[in-house]
Amino acid sequence: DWKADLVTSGTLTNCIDPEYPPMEYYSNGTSGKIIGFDADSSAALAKELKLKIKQLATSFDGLIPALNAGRCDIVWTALYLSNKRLAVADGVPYLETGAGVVVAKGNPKKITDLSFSLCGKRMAAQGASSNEGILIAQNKVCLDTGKKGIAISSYPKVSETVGALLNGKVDGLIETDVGCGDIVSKNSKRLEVAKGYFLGDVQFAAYMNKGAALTPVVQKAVEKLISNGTLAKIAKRYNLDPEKLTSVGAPI
Amino acid sequence: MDFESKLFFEVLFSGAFLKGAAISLSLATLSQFFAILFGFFLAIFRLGKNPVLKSFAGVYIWLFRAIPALLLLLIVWNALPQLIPALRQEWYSPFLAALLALSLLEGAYMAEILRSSIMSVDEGQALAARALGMTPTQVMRKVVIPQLTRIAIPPTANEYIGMIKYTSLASVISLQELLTRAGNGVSATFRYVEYYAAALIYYLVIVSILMILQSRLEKRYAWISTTKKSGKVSK
Amino acid sequence: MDFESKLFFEVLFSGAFLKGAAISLSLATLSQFFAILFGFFLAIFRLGKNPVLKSFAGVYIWLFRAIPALLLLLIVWNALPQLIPALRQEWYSPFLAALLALSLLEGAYMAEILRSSIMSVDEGQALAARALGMTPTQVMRKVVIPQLTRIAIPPTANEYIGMIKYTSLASVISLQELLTRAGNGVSATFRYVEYYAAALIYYLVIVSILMILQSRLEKRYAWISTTKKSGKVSK
Amino acid sequence: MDFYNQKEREGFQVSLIDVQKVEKYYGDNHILKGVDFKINAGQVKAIMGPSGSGKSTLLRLIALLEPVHSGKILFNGDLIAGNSDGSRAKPESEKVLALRRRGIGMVFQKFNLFPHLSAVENVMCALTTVQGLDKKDARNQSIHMLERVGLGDRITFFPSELSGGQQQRVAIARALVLAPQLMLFDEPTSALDPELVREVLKVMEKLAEDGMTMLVVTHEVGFARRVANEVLMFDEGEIVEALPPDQFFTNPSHERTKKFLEHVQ
Amino acid sequence: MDFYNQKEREGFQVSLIDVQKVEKYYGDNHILKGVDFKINAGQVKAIMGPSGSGKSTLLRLIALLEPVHSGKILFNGDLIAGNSDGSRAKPESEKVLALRRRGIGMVFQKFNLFPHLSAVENVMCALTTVQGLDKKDARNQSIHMLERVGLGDRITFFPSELSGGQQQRVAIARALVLAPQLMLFDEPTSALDPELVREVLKVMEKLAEDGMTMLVVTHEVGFARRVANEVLMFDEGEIVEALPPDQFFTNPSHERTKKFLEHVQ
Ligand SMILES: Nc1ncnc2c1ncn2[C@@H]1O[C@H](COP(=O)(O)OP(=O)(O)OP(=O)(O)O)[C@@H](O)[C@H]1O
Ligand SMILES: Nc1ncnc2c1ncn2[C@@H]1O[C@H](COP(=O)(O)OP(=O)(O)OP(=O)(O)O)[C@@H](O)[C@H]1O
Ligand SMILES: [Mg+2]
Ligand SMILES: [Mg+2]
Repeated sequence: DWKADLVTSGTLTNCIDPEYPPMEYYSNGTSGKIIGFDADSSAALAKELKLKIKQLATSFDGLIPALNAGRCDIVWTALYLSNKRLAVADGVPYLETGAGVVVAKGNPKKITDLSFSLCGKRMAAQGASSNEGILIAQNKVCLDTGKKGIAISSYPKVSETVGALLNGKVDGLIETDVGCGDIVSKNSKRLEVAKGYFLGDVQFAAYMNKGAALTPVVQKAVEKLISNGTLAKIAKRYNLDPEKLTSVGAPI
Repeated sequence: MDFESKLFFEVLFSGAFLKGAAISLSLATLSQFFAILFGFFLAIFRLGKNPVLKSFAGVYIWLFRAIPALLLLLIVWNALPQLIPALRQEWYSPFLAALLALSLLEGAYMAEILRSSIMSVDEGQALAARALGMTPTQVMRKVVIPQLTRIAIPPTANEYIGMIKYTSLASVISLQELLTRAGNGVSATFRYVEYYAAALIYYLVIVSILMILQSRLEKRYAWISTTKKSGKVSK
Repeated sequence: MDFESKLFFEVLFSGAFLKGAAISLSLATLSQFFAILFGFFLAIFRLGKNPVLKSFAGVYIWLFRAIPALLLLLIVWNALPQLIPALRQEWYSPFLAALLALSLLEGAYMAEILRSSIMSVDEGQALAARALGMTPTQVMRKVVIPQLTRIAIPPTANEYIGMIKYTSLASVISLQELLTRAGNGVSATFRYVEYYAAALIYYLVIVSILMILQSRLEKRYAWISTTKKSGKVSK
Repeated sequence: MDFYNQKEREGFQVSLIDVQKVEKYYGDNHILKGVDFKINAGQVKAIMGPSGSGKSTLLRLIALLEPVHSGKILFNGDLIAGNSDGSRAKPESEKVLALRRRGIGMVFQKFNLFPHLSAVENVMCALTTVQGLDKKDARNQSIHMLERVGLGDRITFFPSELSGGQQQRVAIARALVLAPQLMLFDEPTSALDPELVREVLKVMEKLAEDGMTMLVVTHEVGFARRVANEVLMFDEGEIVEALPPDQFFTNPSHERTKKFLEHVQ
Repeated sequence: MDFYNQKEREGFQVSLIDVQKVEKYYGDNHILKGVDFKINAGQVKAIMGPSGSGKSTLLRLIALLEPVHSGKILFNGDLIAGNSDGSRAKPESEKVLALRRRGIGMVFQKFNLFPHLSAVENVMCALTTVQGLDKKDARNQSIHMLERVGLGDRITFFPSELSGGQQQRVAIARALVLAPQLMLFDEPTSALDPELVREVLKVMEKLAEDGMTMLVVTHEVGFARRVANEVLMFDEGEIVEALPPDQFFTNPSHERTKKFLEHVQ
């Protein structure tokens, strides 16, 4: 019985790292409610399961240890779905996303795609993200084809990559399209999203412990929340494209 | 990006920052207190003759100087309750877990500081005190500790101030102190100048108060008769 | 989640970890070296009679003890190049920026440690050395420094070991050292036990080596004639 | 070794302290090579001898500040150091020693004042800590003792603010104020000015008259003559001669003593 | 104040050191109250006086270890401390003082040996650092000097491993090895055993014979008689009497001296 396994009976505890608007952040910057697409969606999930929601703010390195140790039931905080992660945890995808590039206003370095226009450029990425992986792979392609490589600098938080771009340390930063939109909306005078062709083939997922009784329950509930339009409403609230909600509760 | 002073003052006097500072300060103070306690006994063990205690202290200091705080915090918060069921209760809060981890860790550092302070007390001092019939405990309390304190104050103040900033690591076990709050704000708004400037003000105030306390303590331990006005302390 | 020893060993001997450890170690070593240098002069200034230098040292120590490392790193990396165009060049790498920030910061801490060590040297020592005709510099080099070293070794070793772990903060300016590498590995795979265990092994090895060096240094500064076999050091 | 020839005072027949075949090593250095003597209650013995001969070491052993290697020391007939058969001894716990030490006072060659306490606090310190006196009584006694050594106007000064002579006088007051059964003095006047030496020696003479048992390492011939019941000549870790002062200073039998006395007188 | 009556040796007419109206305060304490005297090259003067009278302070001032408040000190006719008009003086820079100090050696009441250096390194230290001798020569000279004070077998020992007497002898060797023009001794033998006192005093006598100018705080009457050209009686920060030793010890005029000598002799 999955209800017996809850950390606190009658409550769904979500470990969340509230440093990634519009997905999760504090309502007034440093305090107040944790809001954002993930926060609201997990709350909707709890409601669907007839539970109370508890958002447990935990910085990134502590998320999965807390899940494993039974400090929380679920980690719903804008984590990508990947095979490596699925080897140790159950994932339920909920939103499609893709990489975008933010550049200085006017795109002076002419970054138009995630392939050869990056060669010879200086790019910032959040460390160990899939986006960083894209840069590393493209760097190899650049070098293999005799072009200049990409100078990649990795920062722990998105806000620091923005700082590096604003201070001219890099020519562009790579971030999920969701993140890109948020960054530009807050720095509209100086930054813009690079236009051109960009990939869109990754998904955000909520994670549960491997083999948890909760996993199929969450999977079913998320499917329902997507089909009944609850998540679409939340997406609109945060200027996200409801089209990107995954219709298939695919790989686990 | 211009400096938005309105945002700055808002942040500076926000409840979240005040609460964050209170958590930093109380966590650091308690951790440092217990660390001094642990560290003192570890130092005594290491300088003493009992081989079991001596090697225990040696291994402890070795291990806890090596282990990164982040890792120890994760262990204390996530792994320990699996071994000790009592810790799964509500009362075992992130604050308590952080207090445990930071005290254990800092204890190893304080042990080394106190060991060197004890060594700096002249041997003749303990000899004279023992000759007066004091027990080892009395020698410690009446003669060695007052003298080592003088030497130990500045490095201990160092550790304490460092600890106040170190508490930010506890965000990994969902404790939200000052610097974590600032980081949250920056992530939400990308206005790092205002948020970090506000945090810096807090740190400057806290450190100023501590440094005043430190210099008062040091004066108290200067061992000059207070009746004298012009203190000639040539060096 | 079982412990996957294959992954553990892979990580342990991976180039990324080795490189990360090399960065931690070299950054910590260089920062500590410069910090001792700065700190020494700051300590001398603070103990000296020149009022300008004295208050400069006081303000420096106050400010740099208060400022969080994270913030100073961001300032040195992002703000400083805006003031000093030369720093916008390629050669101003994250490593150099981190070295600058950590040396400046740690200098304030070392100043306090060295000040207390200098104070612990008996006044009669400088008196006798001056009477032999030594200049203030010679008194420092030949008499005070060798004696303060003994007292300063344990807290300095503390700082150095702390510094090795502190270098992980430099990840905010895109320097990827040991703990950052481990964190990256964890976020890519969620396999934190293996990654952090591998990092811990590195730290244990590094700290063991440092502690051996420390105890060698301390023996060298025990001031007992080496000809004697049974060292009686009663306390 | 039967060179004992003590003026035994009436009423004091028990040996207060009895040192038997005591040996001491520092590493491989053989410092004390079988030291043997006793002091009856009320007696005063003086020790003379060259530097490095082990005089201070012997006093530290009697004060139980260091363990004997072998041999034994009896205080009031009780074994306080070493094994009863005089064989190689194991060090005792410090707590036991602290209790045994309480009848014995010691004044050091170097003063070893507590730098963090003022003159009067140095003297009070043991009274309040060890004897459990209340602060006011302890303070009064201490001030009185400081006045006796001529430091009535320096009671609130810290050691670092006192001249060498003043420091040594505080150290002596600190030991005397505990009024122990046996007093050990390790060259108590060697850092004092002649004027003050006499004052301090007067205090010590008064103590002797009041029946205090004392063992004094000193090179003050006058003092030894007036006060000591016996003078021990100490050389290279051994007592080479023990005589009443008259005989010791005028007609010593040992070569070593004769040579030594040339320098003293 | 014309109580100077020096046995001036032929060939030495210049005052090597000339102390004029020197005053010194510690905070509000008036320690030296106008001290006035000179020593010609080759002369030896002894200072006697009670504890706390300021003898050590005077020596520290002459050794330029502390600034004078007012008054002046001339060395070889050159002003080394104070203003030429004797008015209130500002402290000099330590670098200048270090150079001026090089002709003056000092031995302290407390030994102040460097604990991190062995006996021979303590003695060598100034030879290599200040005089720039090469290590081998410095070592040889130092060993020689240690042998002269009877420590040939202790050269590699550290201060903490030496007895009080042994430490003081190292301190004396360390000062003597620099062979300065003027030697200041602050009770150099007060912590030494009688036997060794004689040895050390012999060294000092030899120095005096070789023409060394010396100022010695001492209570060794024999030494003062044999070696000093004049003995100064010091009390409460003033020289109250200055006489050739014969007269000083047999027929002093000042009350204070008479009283003091009662204790010494
Ligand atoms: N803690 C110690 N470790 C090793 N050797 C020591 C120690 N203390 C004393 N000694 C040695 O023991 C010998 C005797 O020293 P002690 O201080 O007892 O002599 P002393 O007769 O008191 O001499 P003095 O008159 O110079 O004080 C000396 O040679 C000294 O080097
Ligand atoms: N650094 C100091 N600060 C304040 N007062 C001091 C200091 N040094 C010495 N005094 C005071 O100055 C006076 C003279 O001290 P000084 O050491 O010169 O006397 P002294 O004649 O050498 O005595 P002794 O024979 O006991 O060594 C003493 O009363 C002492 O308290
Ligand atoms: Mg001795
Ligand atoms: Mg003196």
